[in-house]
Amino acid sequence: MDKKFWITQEPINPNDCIEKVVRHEAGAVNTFIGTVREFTKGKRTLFLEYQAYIPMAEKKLLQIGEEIREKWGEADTAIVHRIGRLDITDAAVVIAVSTPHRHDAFEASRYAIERIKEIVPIWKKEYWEDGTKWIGDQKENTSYEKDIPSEEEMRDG
Amino acid sequence: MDKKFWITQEPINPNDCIEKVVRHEAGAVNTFIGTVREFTKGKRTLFLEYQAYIPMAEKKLLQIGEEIREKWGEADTAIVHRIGRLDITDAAVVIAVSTPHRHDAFEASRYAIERIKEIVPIWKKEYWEDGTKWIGDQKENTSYEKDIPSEEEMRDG
Amino acid sequence: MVDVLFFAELQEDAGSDQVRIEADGLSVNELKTKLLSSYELTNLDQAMIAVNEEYSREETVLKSDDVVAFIPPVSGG
Amino acid sequence: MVDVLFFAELQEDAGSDQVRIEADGLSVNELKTKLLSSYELTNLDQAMIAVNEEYSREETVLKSDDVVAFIPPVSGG
Repeated sequence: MDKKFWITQEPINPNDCIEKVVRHEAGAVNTFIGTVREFTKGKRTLFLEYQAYIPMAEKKLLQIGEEIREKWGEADTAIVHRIGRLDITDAAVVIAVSTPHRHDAFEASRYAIERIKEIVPIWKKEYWEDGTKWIGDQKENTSYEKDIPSEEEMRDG
Repeated sequence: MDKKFWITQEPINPNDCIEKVVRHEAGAVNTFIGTVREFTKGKRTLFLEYQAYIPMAEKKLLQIGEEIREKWGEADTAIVHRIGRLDITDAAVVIAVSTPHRHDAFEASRYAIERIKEIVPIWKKEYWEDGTKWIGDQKENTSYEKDIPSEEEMRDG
Repeated sequence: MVDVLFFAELQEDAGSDQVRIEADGLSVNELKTKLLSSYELTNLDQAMIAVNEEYSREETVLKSDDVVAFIPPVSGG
Repeated sequence: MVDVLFFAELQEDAGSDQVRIEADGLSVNELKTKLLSSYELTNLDQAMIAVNEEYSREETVLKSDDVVAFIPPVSGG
């Protein structure tokens, strides 16, 4: 796997990302892992299904890496997002950013996950005990049934 | 390895930390990895030697985990620090913090590395091309010239 | 003819992940009107548009073999 | 008798990582004075003190078999 920004159907090993950014110039690597949480506001998730517009999603992940390089000159980034069925505790996304100094690694990693939630064409479908729903809408509040957690709550993983 | 806060002489696999904090309640894991950087302000490091007051260092790492639990109630933390000789790009420290929501994971992980540099009895000796030096300042600003904060100040840090 | 891609909820509403449709010379906005005459796509207006894998404006005029993707609000991460 | 532990630069200065010394009833500060009469420990005053693996004050009075560690400014991470 030569790509540093990719979509996969397979379980993610965080080291696959980390190893791509470790280098002589770096003193810090920040890794963010988004995992499938079982409960959101008391509502139980059984599993998730992620779908992606794969070629565009990989382009947008690469774009985020380029944005990070522009903002934090010496940062190196790798991002993988998994699609398909994910069970509780599975990693959906792994971001690794290496920088010479630790402050930038935290900032850039944080930036990456926020940007993923803004521009990367990937969608999550929740399978609850009592139904399913494609989650979406980060700019507006779409109204769902009252017992479904708000979009912001769902996205804040 | 049952401990969640430990000192090791062996190479660290980040997954050893990550696996200890992944759980059903968590939607986010932030991992910080401190690696051995080759160049610092143009000065070339050949390798490092870390020394620890092992039993106290493990106690202080555990204390940091407890502080995080107090500040971010649902956070779960694991920290490992390596000692002995470390080569360029080797991981010296790995911190993993899982939380229900990502904001807390970033904040708590950042807190952990700052606290390690304040209160955990671990020392780094630099082996440069032209000499060696025990590094003495936890914030990497000065070396030994700085006043030592009291333990109380450090706890409030 | 252009290729139109649907994802997530839109894909389920359209009953298909991809359709090929005559839209050469139309704007994205005109394509949307055309699609809405054939499909029940409740949330089409909330989707962003990508033409050939780049986000595009509704005014973008399509040419033959363009790939138009409707991107419902994303929820990766 | 108490055990005294040295680390990092202090260990190299002392030429030893551990010494056992008569200091029962002395304060940590008095122990430091005693050590400085025997060892060339340039940066002893910049070290924090741990007694039995907890940071302690210079006024702490030592008892038999206490373990006193001098903690130079730390540099882990």
